[in-house]
Amino acid sequence: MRLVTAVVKPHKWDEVREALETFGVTGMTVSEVSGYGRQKGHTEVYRGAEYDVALVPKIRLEIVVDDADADDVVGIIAKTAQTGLIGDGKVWVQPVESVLRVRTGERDEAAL
Amino acid sequence: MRLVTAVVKPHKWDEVREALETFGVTGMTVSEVSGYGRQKGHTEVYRGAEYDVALVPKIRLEIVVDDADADDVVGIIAKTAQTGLIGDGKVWVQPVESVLRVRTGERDEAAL
Amino acid sequence: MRLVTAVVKPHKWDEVREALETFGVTGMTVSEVSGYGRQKGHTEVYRGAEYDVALVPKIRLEIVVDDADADDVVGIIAKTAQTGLIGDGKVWVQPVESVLRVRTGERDEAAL
Amino acid sequence: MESTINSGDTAWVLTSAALVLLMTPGLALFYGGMVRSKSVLNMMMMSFGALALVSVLWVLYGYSIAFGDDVGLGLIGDPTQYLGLEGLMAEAEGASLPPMAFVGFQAVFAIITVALISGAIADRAKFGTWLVFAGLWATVVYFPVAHWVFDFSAGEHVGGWIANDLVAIDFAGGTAVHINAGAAGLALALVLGRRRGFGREPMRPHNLPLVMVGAGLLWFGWFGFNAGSALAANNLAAVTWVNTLVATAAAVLGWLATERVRDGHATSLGAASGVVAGLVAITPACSSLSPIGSVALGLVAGALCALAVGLKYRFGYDDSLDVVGVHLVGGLVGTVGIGFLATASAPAGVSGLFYGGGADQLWRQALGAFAVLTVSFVATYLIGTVLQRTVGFRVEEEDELGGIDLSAHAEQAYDLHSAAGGPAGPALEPAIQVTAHKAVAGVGARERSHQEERTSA
Amino acid sequence: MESTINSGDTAWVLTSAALVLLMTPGLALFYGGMVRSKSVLNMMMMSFGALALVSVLWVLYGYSIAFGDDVGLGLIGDPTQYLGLEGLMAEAEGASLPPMAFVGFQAVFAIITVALISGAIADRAKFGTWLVFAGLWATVVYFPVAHWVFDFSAGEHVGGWIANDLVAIDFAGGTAVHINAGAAGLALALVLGRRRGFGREPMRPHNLPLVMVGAGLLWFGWFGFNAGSALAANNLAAVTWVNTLVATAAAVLGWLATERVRDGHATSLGAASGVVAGLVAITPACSSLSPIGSVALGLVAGALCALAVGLKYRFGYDDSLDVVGVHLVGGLVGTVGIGFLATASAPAGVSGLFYGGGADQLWRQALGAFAVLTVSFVATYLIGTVLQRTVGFRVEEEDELGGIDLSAHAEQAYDLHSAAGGPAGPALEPAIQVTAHKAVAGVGARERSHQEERTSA
Amino acid sequence: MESTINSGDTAWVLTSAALVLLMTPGLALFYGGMVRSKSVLNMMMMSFGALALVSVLWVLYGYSIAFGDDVGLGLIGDPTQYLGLEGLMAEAEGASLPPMAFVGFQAVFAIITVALISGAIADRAKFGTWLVFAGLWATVVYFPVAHWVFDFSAGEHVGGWIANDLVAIDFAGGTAVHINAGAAGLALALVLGRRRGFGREPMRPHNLPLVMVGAGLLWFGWFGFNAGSALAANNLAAVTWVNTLVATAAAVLGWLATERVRDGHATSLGAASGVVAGLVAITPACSSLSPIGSVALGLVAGALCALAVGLKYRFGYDDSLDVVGVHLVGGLVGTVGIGFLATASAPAGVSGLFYGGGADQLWRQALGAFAVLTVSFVATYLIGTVLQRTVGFRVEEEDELGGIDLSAHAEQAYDLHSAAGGPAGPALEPAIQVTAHKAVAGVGARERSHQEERTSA
Ligand SMILES: Nc1ncnc2c1ncn2[C@@H]1O[C@H](COP(=O)(O)OP(=O)(O)O)[C@@H](O)[C@H]1O
Ligand SMILES: Nc1ncnc2c1ncn2[C@@H]1O[C@H](COP(=O)(O)OP(=O)(O)O)[C@@H](O)[C@H]1O
Ligand SMILES: Nc1ncnc2c1ncn2[C@@H]1O[C@H](COP(=O)(O)OP(=O)(O)O)[C@@H](O)[C@H]1O
Repeated sequence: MRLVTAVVKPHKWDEVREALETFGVTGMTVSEVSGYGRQKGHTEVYRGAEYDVALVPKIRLEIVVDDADADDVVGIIAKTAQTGLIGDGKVWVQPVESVLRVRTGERDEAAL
Repeated sequence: MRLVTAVVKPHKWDEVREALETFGVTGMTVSEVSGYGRQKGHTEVYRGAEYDVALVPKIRLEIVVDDADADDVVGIIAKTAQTGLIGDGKVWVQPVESVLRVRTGERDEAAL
Repeated sequence: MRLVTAVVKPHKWDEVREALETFGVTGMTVSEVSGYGRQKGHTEVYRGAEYDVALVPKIRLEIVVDDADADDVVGIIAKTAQTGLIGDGKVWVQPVESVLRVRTGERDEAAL
Repeated sequence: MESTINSGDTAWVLTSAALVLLMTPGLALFYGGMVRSKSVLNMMMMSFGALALVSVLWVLYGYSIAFGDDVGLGLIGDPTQYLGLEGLMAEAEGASLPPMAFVGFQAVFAIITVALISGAIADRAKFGTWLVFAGLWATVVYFPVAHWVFDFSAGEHVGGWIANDLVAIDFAGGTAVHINAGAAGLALALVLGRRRGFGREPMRPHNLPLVMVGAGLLWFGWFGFNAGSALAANNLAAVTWVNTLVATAAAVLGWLATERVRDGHATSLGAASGVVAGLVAITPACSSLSPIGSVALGLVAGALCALAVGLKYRFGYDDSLDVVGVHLVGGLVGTVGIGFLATASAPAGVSGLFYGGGADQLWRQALGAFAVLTVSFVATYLIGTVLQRTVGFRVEEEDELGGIDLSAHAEQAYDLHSAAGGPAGPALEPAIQVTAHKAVAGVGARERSHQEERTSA
Repeated sequence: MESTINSGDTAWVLTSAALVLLMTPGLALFYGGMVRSKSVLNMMMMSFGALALVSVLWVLYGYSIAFGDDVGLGLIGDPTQYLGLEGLMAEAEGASLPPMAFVGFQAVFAIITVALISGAIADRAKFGTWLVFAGLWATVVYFPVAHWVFDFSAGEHVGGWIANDLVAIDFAGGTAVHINAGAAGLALALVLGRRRGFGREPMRPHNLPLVMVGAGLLWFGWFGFNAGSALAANNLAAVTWVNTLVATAAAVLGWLATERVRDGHATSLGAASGVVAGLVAITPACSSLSPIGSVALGLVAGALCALAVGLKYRFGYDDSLDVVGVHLVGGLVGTVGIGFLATASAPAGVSGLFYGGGADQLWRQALGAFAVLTVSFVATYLIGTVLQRTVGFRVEEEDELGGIDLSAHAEQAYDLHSAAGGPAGPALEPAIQVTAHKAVAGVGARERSHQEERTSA
Repeated sequence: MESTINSGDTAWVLTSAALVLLMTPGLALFYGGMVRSKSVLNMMMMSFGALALVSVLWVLYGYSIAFGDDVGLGLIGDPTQYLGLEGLMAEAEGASLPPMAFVGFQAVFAIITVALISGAIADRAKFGTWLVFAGLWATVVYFPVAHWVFDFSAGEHVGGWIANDLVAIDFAGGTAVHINAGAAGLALALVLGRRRGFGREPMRPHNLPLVMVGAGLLWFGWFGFNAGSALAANNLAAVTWVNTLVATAAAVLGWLATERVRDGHATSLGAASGVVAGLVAITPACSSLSPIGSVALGLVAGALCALAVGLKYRFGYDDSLDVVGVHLVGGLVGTVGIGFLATASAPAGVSGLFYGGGADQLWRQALGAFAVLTVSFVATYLIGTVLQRTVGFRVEEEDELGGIDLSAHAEQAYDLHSAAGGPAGPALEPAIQVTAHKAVAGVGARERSHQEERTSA
């Protein structure tokens, strides 16, 4: 199995989720993160002092998938999360040795 | 070494932590995440419009462990986090190449 | 490529970021997490009842890097995040199979 | 000249004026809690901006337009009569109230009426244009309409047509304030169009306790609004006080019951909205109803407004915070309701249809309501359209999506994390860096809060 | 009939009534901030619900039971005497206050007394049953007890036994309001049982600034509560005003000092609680103590209440927000404290034990306190038990764990993330979808907010 | 003796006193929202602590020092004259106000002046030392200065030098309250030094809606502060009421315009700050200006204060929440501005430089302002330094970094997560465990909230 981790723009998350659902991904774990990269944050002004906020909000998805599906999942995310503007995010894939569904104790492919 | 990542129900986290502590796990990193899966969220009503909230709150644990302990740790989580109801969560295991304790510079097994 | 995950003290994050930037790391993903370990939390008092708060706030960095840079990145974090006090945090390294930049579709090294 | 000032009446009117002033910050909270966390500051700033601007206009010419001698047909007061209010600093011969007490009391009515409108255009109005609109609208719509409704003829002084010619009952502003603001809100919502995601994304209130604080302060301040409109601490004030309490209470019950039946749950947003709906409805009517009549009016207003807030989804106008559903509908229920529920035993001494008074009062009420509604809607639509076509009223799409607080005010409402915060709240705070202190240097205006650079590498 | 209304007194009573009305939203914040974020809305709704319901009952028959002519033994007023309050819209012959000013002022006392009880049963009461309880309790307990304590005989009118026969001093409601609500809170906490996790999980206040706002508004409103109870803007009102200030200040010091010694830290929750403890204690006593006596009473009340809030852990009843520790204990300290600290130089003109007055006043105070405590506890326990056994009072375990805001009101208090929020607050907002707009269609009641499906696949 | 109490005046003064009392919790919110989330409770506690302590001192000897017969040179009243205030519980012969109404009204002025100072030393003052400072400062600085400015000679009674000898106009406390607190804030900021990270980290307000609530409550309360200072419900009170409204409104416009030009954005923090700047400036001047003069004063005050808040970065003192920039500068603008803008047609009947009155009033104003500024700065610097050198005033570095809420009060402001919270807010709550219930056992003081153990394994 593979773990696909994707960091995307917040307003794209819903589209990504829908596309993955259509493809057949039944679950994922989502968190709110801050991205640091080429895309700069914004400037805030307080009483004449200016602050550069370096971080931009992102959504991070973790999806454990069958080895066979990994490429498709990456492809789907790449397509739906793209706006063409800086800061669209990254997707990376890592090996997973085993997975377990807590409710049933099922393992690996059966656990997805 | 292995990285065990577990996504569990929030009210189970305390029990899981205690069981892991008893087993001898001395540290872990915990975060609040949102789960998307078979378990559905809830419905909120505002001024006559109904909203389906698709996500459910979960706790995510990251525990770096010795290779030898990985199975036991997964087993403990599987047992203590189980309620038998949909949404109990997932546990997955991944390889880790090296670990470092920042305070001392100790490496790998010594760093846990 | 490698994924370097570091859990550090919140007030060290800025220093770590600067050092990594100087070294040439152009991006990372940051999140707020809670650490459980040797470092204990604090005690709060309410109306004569005392509560032990077991968790301490930490910052978690995820940085995908070239294989060649992994050791240097770990070293830089180890140096800048260190205070010598309990709770300085952990850094671990894992293999990554592929990376993708969503904006351009670039892959692997080119995507960093 | 010996002073004829009644200290008790003066104390009550000054207290009431302070209470009504508090309603505008209260409204800012009520509205602010209802929007998403990315636009709460802008929402509050629309209220505070109106407060600041309208106060100054009131001094300059606003009071004169509203309460100056009529310059013809009961439509408008002489705008130059009290310019700057210099002449009102001394007591008036034989008056029991200092002139400035009345000036202050009426000022806060003008302020909140303008602020009310902002709820219809949450998240998407340019702040500068809003201020321009606020000034124009106060001048062209509110000041004249206040003249119609609140300026009673007395002695040599000739007032407005609704108060004196039509003789519709509007004790504290069901027409001049609520129908007026509600109709303007509808017009402006149409001019500015729907928010991105309207009807698709939920746009839930980001802070319901804030909404509840706001509702509580509004209720508190409204006692000044209604009972203060007696302009004396007398029996009339006491009756209107009690009616204001019980109609509002009944409206909360009415709204919650409607929700319970329709949706299965009574919500806190519903309770807060019911408070406002009840207060709106009883505003014109508090002098002419009995307590039981007030309960009836409140129940009806609560239920009808609870139903009315859903209309925007059916008709597709984005009246974001339900200015139409609550203020226009509630104002109509109250103003027209007098025609049915007024009882001669109440201080106003008029009988409505249900109390054997026939339809006489009813048509006066309906006509007054209709006149204000129409004029306000048309004038607002025109003003709004002109502003939209010239300086622009609606913000850029990216600013709306990224959050108007950031784009318009370079601020964010909350930063709830601290470098060594709680168990669950660590922080990224140090990631923000102070790059320059321009405070004293003052390098002039800049527009740098771009969320995204437009280059694709 | 010429009007004998005193405008100054009327202004003060109407102002005071508005201040007391504000206390209920203030209490909603005070309580709401103290619970966990998953039940803040329900906590606030218990206050707003009581506000709405009791207001309406007051108009219908509540005022009559409390202030109607006694129907026997000083226990209860004639419930039909002022039905609907129609007859009180006109001035009374020779009276200096409009009847409705008194009606309104007393209405808000009834409201807040009921709302106070809710603190004892945070997080776990069915909202519908709470409303039924609020109505029953007001009718069966509060209205009669208000008759006992607040209804003074005058001319033909015969009032209640504590005010007229026992002649215990309770200026603004130490017995009728605080001991009454405190004893009821204890009874209800016993009936509903402990929250899941009580004494094991911390259940910390989720928003202490909100608690402080609430405490501030309560203090502000309490000047109406106490000084307004003079029912005139006179010397008595001024003395009670100052005593209300200084006793409260001293109670804050007493509470903080106790915490500092016992726990090592003076907390903000302690300061807010000290405010309320001091206000409760001075409520019955503000007319009979000197400022120095008020300081002494405040210090004792602050310290004793700070100790008393720990009792629930020792005895195992879950008085969630310390209605017993603050209102019952504080009410007893104030009511009985009069017997010790009353000084003849204060407006009430009575000497307590420490001022050479012997034990005469002391036993009257103790008896009055005891009577109200006992009756309230027993009656509340009965009402609560009957409701629990019939319609059910406590929510389901899963609803309690999942959060009563969601299960009872289908809402969550906060949504502090925005689609393009701050550096630390991005968002999952779009994950929520609007599936249907039932507003107008109105498909009837439904219960769909299940957190978990009960099927194990 | 027949009562000569004027009920209307009494009602207004008691109402005003309650309004001013509310300003201190309002200030707590205003300040509390501006600090980071790790020190909001401490910030609020400084206000509540001052409220509690100064109230008690006022009863003991504070009122006597301020309003006792002068013991020489107009510098200080007899501290023993009204010890405990026992003698003021009865009406005074021929007086239209109850003595206690004045006592209470002046008490809340003392309280807020002390509380204002705390904004200069946010995030870093030991709470115990703050309380000691508050007591000393009130005694040594405020009570005497109040005597100078507010104690008018009458009959046998001899008052303070600024009011009676210099005859500077300070209607409601531009010198005694704002310049006084502002100069003290500057001194204390210098004594305590800069916060870690000052000028490098942003230290943004953590909760701007809270700041706005605070600003709203301050504005509301300030009507009591200014118009209540007429000590009667008369024409003077009404004029000051209107001036208080419009100067503040103009200051908001002035501040926002300055920001817009300088930074490109008008911020909500600017609006809230503009409210306070305007209120501060109009405080001394509200009786001597026309409404148009008030607008002018407000515009100037708003713009100047907006510029002044940047000075701390230039000169390097950490006046954390801009007590200097807003209260000292605003107080100077108002106090000295009278010398220019006073118009004889206003109630005070004095003409300033611009109204043909020459420089006579101007130098009196300047001298009064200068005297208070100097005395306050020097005395505060001394008191602060002594405290810092003896008991210590500044907290340990680690406590400051870790958050003073936790180290000083063992509390955190927010816990916004709930075990089954929202889509984005799950929870780590159960990770917190109740280890012991020391409430009743009471094992004495302990200091266990170490954030980090000092051993490196
Ligand atoms: N090396 C990296 N490791 C982990 N996350 C990264 C890395 N580089 C970028 N990211 C994440 O990807 C997001 C987008 O990157 P950015 O450089 O801003 O734009 P783009 O990917 O379009 O060039 C960042 O905000 C960050 O969250
Ligand atoms: N493929 C996946 N990858 C990562 N996390 C997953 C995946 N599937 C489910 N999860 C996580 O596990 C949680 C429980 O899954 P769910 O399908 O609701 O119940 P169950 O595991 O009992 O069948 C989800 O809320 C989500 O956080
Ligand atoms: N086995 C582990 N797996 C994952 N994270 C860990 C592990 N042990 C510790 N951590 C993280 O590292 C942080 C510091 O660990 P701690 O034991 O407190 O101090 P130190 O590393 O200095 O010995 C913890 O707060 C936790 O976030």
